[in-house]
Amino acid sequence: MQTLNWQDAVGMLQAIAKAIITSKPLLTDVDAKIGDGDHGIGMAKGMQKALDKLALLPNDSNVYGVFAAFGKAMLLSMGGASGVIFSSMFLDGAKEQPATEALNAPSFATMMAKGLQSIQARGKASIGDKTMVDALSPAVDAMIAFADDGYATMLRAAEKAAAEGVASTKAMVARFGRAKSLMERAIGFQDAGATSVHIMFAAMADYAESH
Amino acid sequence: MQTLNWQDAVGMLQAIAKAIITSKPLLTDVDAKIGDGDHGIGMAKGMQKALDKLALLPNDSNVYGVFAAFGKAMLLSMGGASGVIFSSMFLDGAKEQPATEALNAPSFATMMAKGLQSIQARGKASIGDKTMVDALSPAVDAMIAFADDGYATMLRAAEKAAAEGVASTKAMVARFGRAKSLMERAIGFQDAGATSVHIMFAAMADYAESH
Amino acid sequence: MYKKIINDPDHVVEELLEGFIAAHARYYEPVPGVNGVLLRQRRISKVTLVVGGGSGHEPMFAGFVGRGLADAAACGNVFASPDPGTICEVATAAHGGQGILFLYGNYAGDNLNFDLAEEMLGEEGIATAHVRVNDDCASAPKDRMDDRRGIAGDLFAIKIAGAACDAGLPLAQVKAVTEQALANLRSIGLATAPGRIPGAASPTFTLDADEIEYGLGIHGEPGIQRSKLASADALTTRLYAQIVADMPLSAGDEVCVLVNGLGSTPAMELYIVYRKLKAMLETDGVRIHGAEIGSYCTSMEMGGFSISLLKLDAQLKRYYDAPCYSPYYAKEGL
Amino acid sequence: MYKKIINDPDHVVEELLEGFIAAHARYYEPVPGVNGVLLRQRRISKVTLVVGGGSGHEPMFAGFVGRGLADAAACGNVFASPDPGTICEVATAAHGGQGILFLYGNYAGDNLNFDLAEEMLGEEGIATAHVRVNDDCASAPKDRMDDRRGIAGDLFAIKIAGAACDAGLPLAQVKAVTEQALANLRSIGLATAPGRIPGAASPTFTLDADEIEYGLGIHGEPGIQRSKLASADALTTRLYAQIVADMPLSAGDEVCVLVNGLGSTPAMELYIVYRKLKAMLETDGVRIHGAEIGSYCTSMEMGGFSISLLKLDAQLKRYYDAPCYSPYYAKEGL
Ligand SMILES: Nc1ncnc2c1ncn2[C@@H]1O[C@H](COP(=O)(O)OP(=O)(O)O)[C@@H](O)[C@H]1O
Ligand SMILES: Nc1ncnc2c1ncn2[C@@H]1O[C@H](COP(=O)(O)OP(=O)(O)O)[C@@H](O)[C@H]1O
Ligand SMILES: [Mg+2]
Ligand SMILES: [Mg+2]
Ligand SMILES: [Mg+2]
Ligand SMILES: [Mg+2]
Repeated sequence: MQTLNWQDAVGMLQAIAKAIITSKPLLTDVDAKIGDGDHGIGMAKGMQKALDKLALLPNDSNVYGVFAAFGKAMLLSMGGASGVIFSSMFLDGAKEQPATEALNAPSFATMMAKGLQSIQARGKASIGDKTMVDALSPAVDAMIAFADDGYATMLRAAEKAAAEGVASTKAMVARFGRAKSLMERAIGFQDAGATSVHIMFAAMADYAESH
Repeated sequence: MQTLNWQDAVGMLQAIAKAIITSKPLLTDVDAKIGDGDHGIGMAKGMQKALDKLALLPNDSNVYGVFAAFGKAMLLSMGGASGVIFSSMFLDGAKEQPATEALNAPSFATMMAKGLQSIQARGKASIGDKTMVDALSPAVDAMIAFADDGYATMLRAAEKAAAEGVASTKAMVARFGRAKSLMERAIGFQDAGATSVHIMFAAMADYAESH
Repeated sequence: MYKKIINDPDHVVEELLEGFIAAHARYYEPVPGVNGVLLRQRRISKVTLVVGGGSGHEPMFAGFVGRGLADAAACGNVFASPDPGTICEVATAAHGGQGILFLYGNYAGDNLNFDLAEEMLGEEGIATAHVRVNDDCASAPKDRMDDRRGIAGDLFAIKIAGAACDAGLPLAQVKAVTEQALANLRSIGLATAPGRIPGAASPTFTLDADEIEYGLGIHGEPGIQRSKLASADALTTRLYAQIVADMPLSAGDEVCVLVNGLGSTPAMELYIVYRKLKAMLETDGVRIHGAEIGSYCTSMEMGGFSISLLKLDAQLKRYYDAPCYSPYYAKEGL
Repeated sequence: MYKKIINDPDHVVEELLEGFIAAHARYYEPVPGVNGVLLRQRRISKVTLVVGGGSGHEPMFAGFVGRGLADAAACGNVFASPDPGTICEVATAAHGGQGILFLYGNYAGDNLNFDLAEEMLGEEGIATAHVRVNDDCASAPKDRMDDRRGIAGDLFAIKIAGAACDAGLPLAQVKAVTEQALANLRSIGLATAPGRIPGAASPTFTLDADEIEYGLGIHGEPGIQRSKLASADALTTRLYAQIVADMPLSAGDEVCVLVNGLGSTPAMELYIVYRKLKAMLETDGVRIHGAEIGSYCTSMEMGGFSISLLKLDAQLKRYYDAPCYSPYYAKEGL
């Protein structure tokens, strides 16, 4: 996969959605440890709505439109912190972009970097705060670093970076979300949102490698 | 023990009260099977109040007064079906009786028979209805039959009759109390109130045999 | 021993009432020496309504002492009728001179104790009468109405009786109106989890992970069938069918509805039940005049719910619509 | 899967609201297409109060839409903030033209979604403001007030804000009064048993037979300490001490008190807690002006309770005393 066209975008986002829906129990368990145990439910619901949206989306060839629609469907169906945060990941980097029929890897990386920026602007979380930013930020860095090597390489690198990010959250005290009231008691547990980010990048990397 | 004086009456009623208090968990379990599981709690509470009453009772030598005071303390502290029913057992046969310093076995049997009568007048239960009457009625019959053989023999006979009465309730469908809505599902379980009656007679028989 | 936020299991009722009367001191006063709750601003030129029964069903009974509701409540130990002394003290303190109607659930214990209290009050020349709530149509067949237990429908019985007292009816008529309410009232419930009596070592019954007790009583008395859990809609359909088999409803009838939680069941689930019940009533052409959804008559953390239907006639509707106020049941005038 | 009386875990909120609005149709109307509750007879010449948050805390939030209370509630999924689209729809439907105050618990999710909604409304020229309830003094130290969660004290915040709106104050002043209420409001709770989210395979946490979670949040967020169960009096003493360490009270102060059940805890236990709390306040010379005892802000069958204290000043007292009516919170005028 050299560039991402409308079909690819739909396929890749479908793969993300299915991976998250399959991981619903895992995400819920992870969130239950130090949060309120609903992360899997909210994410799966948002992904289902986004899948429904994709199924009805008219093919206008604009790749950004697919990401924006996917994010918007999440935003208007999920609620919760993750609704705004995770929808921004797809929506905020894609909205108001000029229509494109084929997205190359560097543009994709730029889109995701904008999403991350917006997430940090809204949520105020930085690296080390035990949130999904701890997975997304290194994943975006990796994408930028490997953008010239094409989708498969770039996304696998991002997936690995996200995995390391997830692992890094275990040692952290939370500064955002429900886990922050736990203070030191949160140490030893990974962040639920970061876990979702990793699952998403794994799905993207798999998709890119097989398409 | 040929006749029962004030001290004996207090001692015997104390023995009854302690036996019931000790059996609280058993009675509660029995009631839980087909009733609401509070029989042990109510009985133990009434017995504690009756014990407290006995501890403060001035010795006016009147034996009937001891039984009436015991029954009254139960009536005013227990509530529940068993409050009225079980207090009647002691109160209704003893109240409005001429003062007596020594109660012989036949008079004791008569007192208990009056109590039974009153219980049946109030509660409308007959033999076979799966209530405490199924233990008390044969016990009273046995007391009357053995009244001339003195307290020990009379009360042991009553205790045995009560035990058989308890056993007989297992085969019955309940017509009173909370178990009646169970219909056939009550079969196989003994009645809680009958169980209490047997415990009381066992305590009385033990007391008579050792005094 | 199950976790309870209490001090001493033998004193839960005294402490509960102390807290209850203090928290709502604007409305209530205690009855010295016994477990009772008395309305402060009770009217005297009307029949006095005294309710009562075992504790552990909070807010039933004390929570329905109020303007347009009961004048006083006599409170027994957990799941045990109050004793006759308590009933007499409470009734005497509340009595406004026009006689007393006792309204309580039809249980052996309550019947015996309230009867004894009525005897004692009669000896003092106080006119009394009683109505025994027997709304639970799962507790005995229709030809044995006198054997049926009272459950959450008590709420409607108190509402109607209280309004009838306030309307100035004499004792015999208040009793007649209340009996008419009961003739038109049916309830049935089911449990998903048992109650926990303070001080008791084990719950009032046990259920497997997928089991419910269908038709059970509010003290954990076993019901008419141990069934499997089903969807809210399926359970509601079954309960509704059982009520209308017992008290037929026709198109054009008007009813009041109560969906009562037994203690630990979230309001969320009660509303999901109501949603289905309403749909079925609408299908049958029955109009819902009023709906109460909440845990009004509980059973010590029991899980589950009951449904009650009160079929209205012109008179019952008028009394149902009368305003009332207690901390647990407030109705604005219409 | 825990026993729930539901149909489909993915549709509990829709079905709950359908039942809720139908049951209280005299007072409420739906907001087409989204999960919201709108007061029917809302006044238009005043600031509009919109509350909201995750579902699963019933009767909070929708149950406090009413006369003298909130004008509308935006309802999220169980334990998840409503999305910005829902908030906008609800707010727009409720808006009376004098601006909107959003009042909700201080959680990351709610903050993000309500902020986005305010952005969207601002683009349409609607004046908005928000106050985030942060009464839980166990959720962060005093120097990090902005990190504290909102729990049951929400009830008092809604009461005061609703009365301030009704008094005709402009938006900025309604906000200021509500902030003053929060400055004077502290809560803390403990759990004896976890909540159960519909569709979740396991409870929100687990506790040993003699354990409690002290200081926990209303979504089952772990508290500040896992402790042993103790007597009601001992637990209440500990919670009270923690509140007054955070918000000192002096002899002569007046407070309103809320003892809130988290779901499955019987009213009996809440009143036993109140009894002790009252005794301690009296010892400290603090006057109790009003007391609410009940399960107002629940957590899906969670066992346990919280205590909230609202320290009154003349203004807060006046707004607290204003009459209000919702099916869950009715106050007669004084
Ligand atoms: N301010 C924030 N910035 C970035 N991510 C956040 C922020 N707050 C929460 N999150 C992420 O959201 C996740 C929790 O999501 P979820 O459980 O769905 O929502 P909620 O916390 O409302 O229950 C956390 O694990 C964290 O990764
Ligand atoms: N009408 C009655 N006549 C005689 N005994 C009765 C009657 N009703 C109930 N009982 C007795 O009372 C017992 C139940 O007592 P208890 O559990 O203390 O009261 P409750 O039924 O009010 O919970 C039954 O086991 C039965 O023996
Ligand atoms: Mg969560
Ligand atoms: Mg019993
Ligand atoms: Mg009982
Ligand atoms: Mg959540």
